Amino acid sequence: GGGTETAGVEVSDLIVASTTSTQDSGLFDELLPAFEAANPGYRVKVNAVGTGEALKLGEKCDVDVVLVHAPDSEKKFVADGFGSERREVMYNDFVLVGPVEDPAGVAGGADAVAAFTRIAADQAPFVTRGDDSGTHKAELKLWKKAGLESPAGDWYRNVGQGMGATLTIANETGGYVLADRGTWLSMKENLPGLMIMVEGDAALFNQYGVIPVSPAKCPEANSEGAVAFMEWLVSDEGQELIAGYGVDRYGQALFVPNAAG
Amino acid sequence: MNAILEVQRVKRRYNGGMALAVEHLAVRRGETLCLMGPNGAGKSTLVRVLNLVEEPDEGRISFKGSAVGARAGNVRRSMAGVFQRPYLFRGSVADNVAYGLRLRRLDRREVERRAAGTMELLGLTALADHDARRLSGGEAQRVALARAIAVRPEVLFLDEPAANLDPHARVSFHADLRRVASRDDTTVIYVTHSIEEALATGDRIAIMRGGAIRQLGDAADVFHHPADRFCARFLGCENLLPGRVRESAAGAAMVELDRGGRLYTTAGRQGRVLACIRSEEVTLHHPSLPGELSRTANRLAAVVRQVVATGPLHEVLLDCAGFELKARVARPVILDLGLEPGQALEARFDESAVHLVADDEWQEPEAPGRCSRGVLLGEAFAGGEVRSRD
Amino acid sequence: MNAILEVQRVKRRYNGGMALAVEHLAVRRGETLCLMGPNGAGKSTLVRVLNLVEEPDEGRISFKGSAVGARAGNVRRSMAGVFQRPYLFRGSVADNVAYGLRLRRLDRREVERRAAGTMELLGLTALADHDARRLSGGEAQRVALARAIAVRPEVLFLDEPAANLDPHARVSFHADLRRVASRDDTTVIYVTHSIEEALATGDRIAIMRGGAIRQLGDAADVFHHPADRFCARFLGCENLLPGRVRESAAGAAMVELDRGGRLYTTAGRQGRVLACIRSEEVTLHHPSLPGELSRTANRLAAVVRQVVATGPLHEVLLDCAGFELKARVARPVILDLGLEPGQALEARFDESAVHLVADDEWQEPEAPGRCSRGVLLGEAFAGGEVRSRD
Amino acid sequence: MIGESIRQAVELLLTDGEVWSIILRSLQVSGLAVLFGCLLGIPLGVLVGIHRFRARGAVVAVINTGMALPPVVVGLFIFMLLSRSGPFGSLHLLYTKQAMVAAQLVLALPLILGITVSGIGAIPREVLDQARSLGASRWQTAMAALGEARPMLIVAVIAGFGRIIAEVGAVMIVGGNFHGDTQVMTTAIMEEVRKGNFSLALALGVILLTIAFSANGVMARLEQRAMAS
Amino acid sequence: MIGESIRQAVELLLTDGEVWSIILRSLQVSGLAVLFGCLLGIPLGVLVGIHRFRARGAVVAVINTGMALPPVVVGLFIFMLLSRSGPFGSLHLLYTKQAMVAAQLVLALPLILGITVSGIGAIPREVLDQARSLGASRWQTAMAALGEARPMLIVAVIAGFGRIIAEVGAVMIVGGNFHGDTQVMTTAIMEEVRKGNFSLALALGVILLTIAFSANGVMARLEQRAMAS
Ligand SMILES: Nc1ncnc2c1ncn2[C@@H]1O[C@H](COP(=O)(O)OP(=O)(O)OP(=O)(O)O)[C@@H](O)[C@H]1O
Ligand SMILES: Nc1ncnc2c1ncn2[C@@H]1O[C@H](COP(=O)(O)OP(=O)(O)OP(=O)(O)O)[C@@H](O)[C@H]1O
Ligand SMILES: [Mg+2]
Ligand SMILES: [Mg+2]
Repeated sequence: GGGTETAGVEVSDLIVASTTSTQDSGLFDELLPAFEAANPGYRVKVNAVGTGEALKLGEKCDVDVVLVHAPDSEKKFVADGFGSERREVMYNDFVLVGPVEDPAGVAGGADAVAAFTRIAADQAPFVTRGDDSGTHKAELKLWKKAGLESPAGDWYRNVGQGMGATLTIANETGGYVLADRGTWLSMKENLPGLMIMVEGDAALFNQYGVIPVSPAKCPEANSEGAVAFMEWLVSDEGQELIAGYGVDRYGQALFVPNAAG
Repeated sequence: MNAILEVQRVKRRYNGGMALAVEHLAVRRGETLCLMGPNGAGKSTLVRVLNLVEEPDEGRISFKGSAVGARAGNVRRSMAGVFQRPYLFRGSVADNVAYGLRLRRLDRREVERRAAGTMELLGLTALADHDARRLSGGEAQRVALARAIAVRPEVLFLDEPAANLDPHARVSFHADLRRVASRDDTTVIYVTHSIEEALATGDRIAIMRGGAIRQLGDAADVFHHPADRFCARFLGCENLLPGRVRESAAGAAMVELDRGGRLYTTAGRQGRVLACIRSEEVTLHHPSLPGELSRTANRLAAVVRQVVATGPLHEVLLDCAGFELKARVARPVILDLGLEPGQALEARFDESAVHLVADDEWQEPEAPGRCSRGVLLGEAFAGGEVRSRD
Repeated sequence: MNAILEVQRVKRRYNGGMALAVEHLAVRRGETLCLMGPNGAGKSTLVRVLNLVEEPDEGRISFKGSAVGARAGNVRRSMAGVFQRPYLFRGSVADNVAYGLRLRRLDRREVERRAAGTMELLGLTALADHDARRLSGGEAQRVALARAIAVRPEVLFLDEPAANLDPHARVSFHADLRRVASRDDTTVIYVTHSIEEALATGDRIAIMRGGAIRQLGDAADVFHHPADRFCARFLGCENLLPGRVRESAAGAAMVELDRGGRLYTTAGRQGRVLACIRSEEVTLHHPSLPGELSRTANRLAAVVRQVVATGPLHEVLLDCAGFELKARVARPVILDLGLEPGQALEARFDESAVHLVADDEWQEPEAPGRCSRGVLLGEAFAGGEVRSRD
Repeated sequence: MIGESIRQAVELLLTDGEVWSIILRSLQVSGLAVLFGCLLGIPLGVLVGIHRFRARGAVVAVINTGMALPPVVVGLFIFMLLSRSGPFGSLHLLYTKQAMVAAQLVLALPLILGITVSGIGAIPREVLDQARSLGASRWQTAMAALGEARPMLIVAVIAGFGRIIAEVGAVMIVGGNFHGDTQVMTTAIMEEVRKGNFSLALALGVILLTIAFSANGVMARLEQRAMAS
Repeated sequence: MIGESIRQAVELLLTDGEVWSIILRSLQVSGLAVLFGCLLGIPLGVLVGIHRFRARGAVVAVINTGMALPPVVVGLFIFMLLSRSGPFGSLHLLYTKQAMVAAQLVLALPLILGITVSGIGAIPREVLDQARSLGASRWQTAMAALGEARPMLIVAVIAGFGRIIAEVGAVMIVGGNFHGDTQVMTTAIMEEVRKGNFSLALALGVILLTIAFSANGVMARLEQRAMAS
């Protein structure tokens, strides 16, 4: 990106493509000022888009670094040469949310696959994001484990939208939905018809990764900044900030840093 | 009372100017009433008010004896108007002519029959399929006329309907109008600037000025007996001679002109007057032999000052020792007398040709507001008259 | 050649109809050329073509000797036009009058000065600030005139400019036009339906029909010597008597009328003719005593059939044993003769009052295409003439 | 890029039946919305255009402001009305085509109204007087005005239609983009963009424009026929 | 619901400085776009409106179709042009206000053009002839037409402005909604909707409409002054 001179320091823009869930959870509002304070040479701009779109923007060299949660796609992104390297940053978990009436009777369980099986068997309404996002991909994996290659039918509603919109639709239509905990927590207030059905299953693990775009593919990209951003995220400072985020607002951390692991 | 339309104390102001201020006007059923007057006199405004297209600021309008209020919509069905600048709707000539009929929800056949008949009448048949917006001026005017006439209204408003018609079309339109109007007993309000047209079509003539009606009466009467200086001048009376009535008997009087000379007239009036003599009433003769017999009381010795050919008639300017007199004579007279400037001759006119109006020269009431423009305009043309007095 | 504007073989078709087909027309520098003709004759179309507002389909237009092509834009600067239905732009009267001046990028002061002067001339000063879209018909027409005159064009186009003016405004406009045109040596193309107007303003008159120019000549000459039956009828010649020239000497001839009777004329022509006598050329007299002296060669014994008052003049229909004759006489004549239907008298007219045109009655060429309407219309009015022949 | 999109668009149309049903749904929803928009907007617009009443300036200002209604806000507003917890929740209209039509109607209306109002305002006042003078009732006078302002009305309808056939914010929120049920062209495009399938999104855009082009063509044809008759 | 939003809107305006800078940015971007839209669209519209050329029908059809351009597609298209890997990538215009202006220009243009064309088409042909007959050059004739079609031009501008001040699809893609940099009212609303802060989103919507209302008011005032002079 272009640079500007401020107080003697060359400041350059660093564009991050992230998923809407990361941005909308408010995490960046906490992280970015700290990063910019530590690295006065960069000014970070966040483009919050769909996961697929974020990776596409990376492919086209229109962003410098991507922060998404779709490990398989991320690995392919690096393998195809679009990203220089992938570092794991943090995870949170998915929760299976459903209508308080719980028509499929899956509330309180700890086995996500079992719950999915029940829902499919009962043909209880299920709302899927269907947008190739990390959440969508995780959901598809769960269906696969539950024995459905590609779920279909009236009960399985593909809405092709973001997490927030999908949760809203589930709330309105009384459907089950797989959501990331961050979005769920931030929107819970507005979703009186929904409650958590299943949580804590290892299968609901949601890993976030950071990938600077490949300087070879994208010579114009702010690779230095991208690497600095990645390094800072996995640094102790970054990891600590992530660990603390959301405690004061939701009573629990939204993300668990796991760069070391 | 036989009035089909009546207005009382009707006023219409525009931006403070008074465009219309008619104390009272009763339009008689079946008559043709011609409105005349200078530009801006309020003729079109009066027509629009009568046509219920424009609401007056004040005053009362009644149709067949009952006030037109909320019923305006119904009453309007009995009317049709041709505006001064008619607006033809998008579509063909036939569409336009049929418009009013369609409004009245006549059945399709009847609409077609009547539209075709009216187009025939006005020589529009060949133009039926033409785009109404792409006609010549006269053609457009005829379409507007046909559109209004087609509905056979009880009251027909025509605002300078013949202004763009060629002379033949105009004559034939007048004939058609008379025929149609008498057939359907149509009341017609006809605005025109042409006294010939007014006399050819009108039963009565109203002369307007500054929004008010200055004179109203039977057509011929208004023409021959204008009510005042303004009407006389407006109706094309070119000789206006100020004087004072000296002797006056029943139906006869002698006027002593301010500039010398005396006139005899059958008109009865007292005091200061303006003697009005239409220029075509003046005949020219070789100076009469003393004692020669003639029924004509008024004989003035005159010298020809100027002869101007103005088409069918020639305008002869005469010097009558003290004042100027204008005569309009046909070419044969010119030929016969061998008329040329400087020639001495005798100008004669009948006693009945001298009409007297009060000489309002010095107390002419200033018309209020906008009307002053009417005055201004009138004055602008006074040039001709001033000439005739110096 | 002194032509400022010249058209050659100009044609304009609309939807297949021929609106204009002028073989040749040269407008002389400084002249006032009046265009006359029935509705739809192509007058406005010719004006628009000359004004470079409308492209002809064919033909050549030259301005001051050189063809107008891509230069139309420049040439247009030398022109200004008042359309038959003038369009006033949004804004005040003053804005409109100043429009053409602003186009020419005159400086602000000059624009104001000239606009004010022109408004003064046309009696518009009091209206200067009025909304141009809310004027009376005559006021609007005056604004359009002022707008065109203000630019002092070399060529001024006026398409029925006085149609909505009151009689006084019209007379004063004619005077102003003559003054302005001679001051600036302006060439004026003036369309009108009124022969009086044409004679009052025009140096030459062109009579159009079916898109073509039927007659072109000096104003008085066209008036007195129409080229053919159509022009004669169009110019208001009411007595058209078919006959055959019997004796013919230099500048004099005797015509034997088909319906009986003979006429003497100073016009020279052979064979079948139509004798044209304007109704105002006919004078009425008591039957002449045998042997009475008179310079008049044509004296016809006649019986009054009808007398109609048509304003200044009265129309007298006469029965001349075989044919009808119409005379227009002033009221004094009526009074003098005590005219009434059935009365026998003598109708006289001078030899010079009889104009002869070829009798094209039976070989009248059918005008092509759209022009047929002109014929239709003409025929529609022939009623009056037919009457005079039965 | 465009060429590729066109190729892909043709391919989609030839091979993907789902695309056709999405197209039909788009036309159905936006067509209905614009139809209602005309039924409401044109008479109202003629009324406001013809009459000179006191609050006219304010009404016109409100209409004009309506042209700036963000689709998302309209969607949200309708959503809140139709939501289970909203005042009309019991009607179960959320995520139905009816709701989408309603939202698009709100978006199309100001445009149709606004253009109609000034179209009517632009015709000469003589039209009204001339119609009245020939005996036209109020309604017939309005019809005369309408007839004269026809070309402007066509643009009003086309602009209204254009706005809603192209909008995504409102239908996404109130329709939910349910595949096979409430998904329309624009929500499908949006979805593909989110997925990063840019060229597919462009291909769908090309198809949408083709629809709009044809719809406008049909409208122009109808108008011409109406003019001719 | 509306009352609450208005209350919240007022509160935002009073307490949140960021809202003001977002408002300014919206006005700046959409104002510039509509300005360029007018500079381009009005002369072009007058040209197409005045002249009767062979391809006119096709041109008008294309313009009308342009009214149905989905903002997302326009955004995507501009994105692909300005993308680092696109033809104009070297200009580094992606995610700048310039790019947003460009995208909105594309969206506003057909509306401004289309309404201008039919506005000009609706004035009587006599206007042109009358101007020419008085000696107007081509340019002056066009200006005369423009003057007579003024009320329609105002609607053209208002409709164009309304469309883009309210649109989110294009600016979201080409601007990126960078906080403090390319975020405008509509992208801010979108973000709040995504977060489920519906009432905050509505409050921002109320503010947006208030801006539009004021902007239209200013335009109407300017127009009146122009008319009076
Ligand atoms: N709508 C209007 N707004 C403002 N003034 C108007 C309006 N209509 C007419 N006037 C004014 O009212 C006066 C009377 O107009 P009107 O049209 O009745 O005159 P008129 O007698 O028909 O004149 P003309 O012979 O020129 O047609 C004129 O001075 C005119 O300028
Ligand atoms: N734009 C047009 N489209 C189609 N026909 C036209 C157009 N303009 C004129 N015409 C036709 O061409 C013929 C000549 O029209 P023009 O206006 O020149 O007649 P005019 O002599 O001025 O008649 P008027 O005395 O009625 O004004 C008419 O029959 C008219 O219908
Ligand atoms: Mg009038
Ligand atoms: Mg004409």
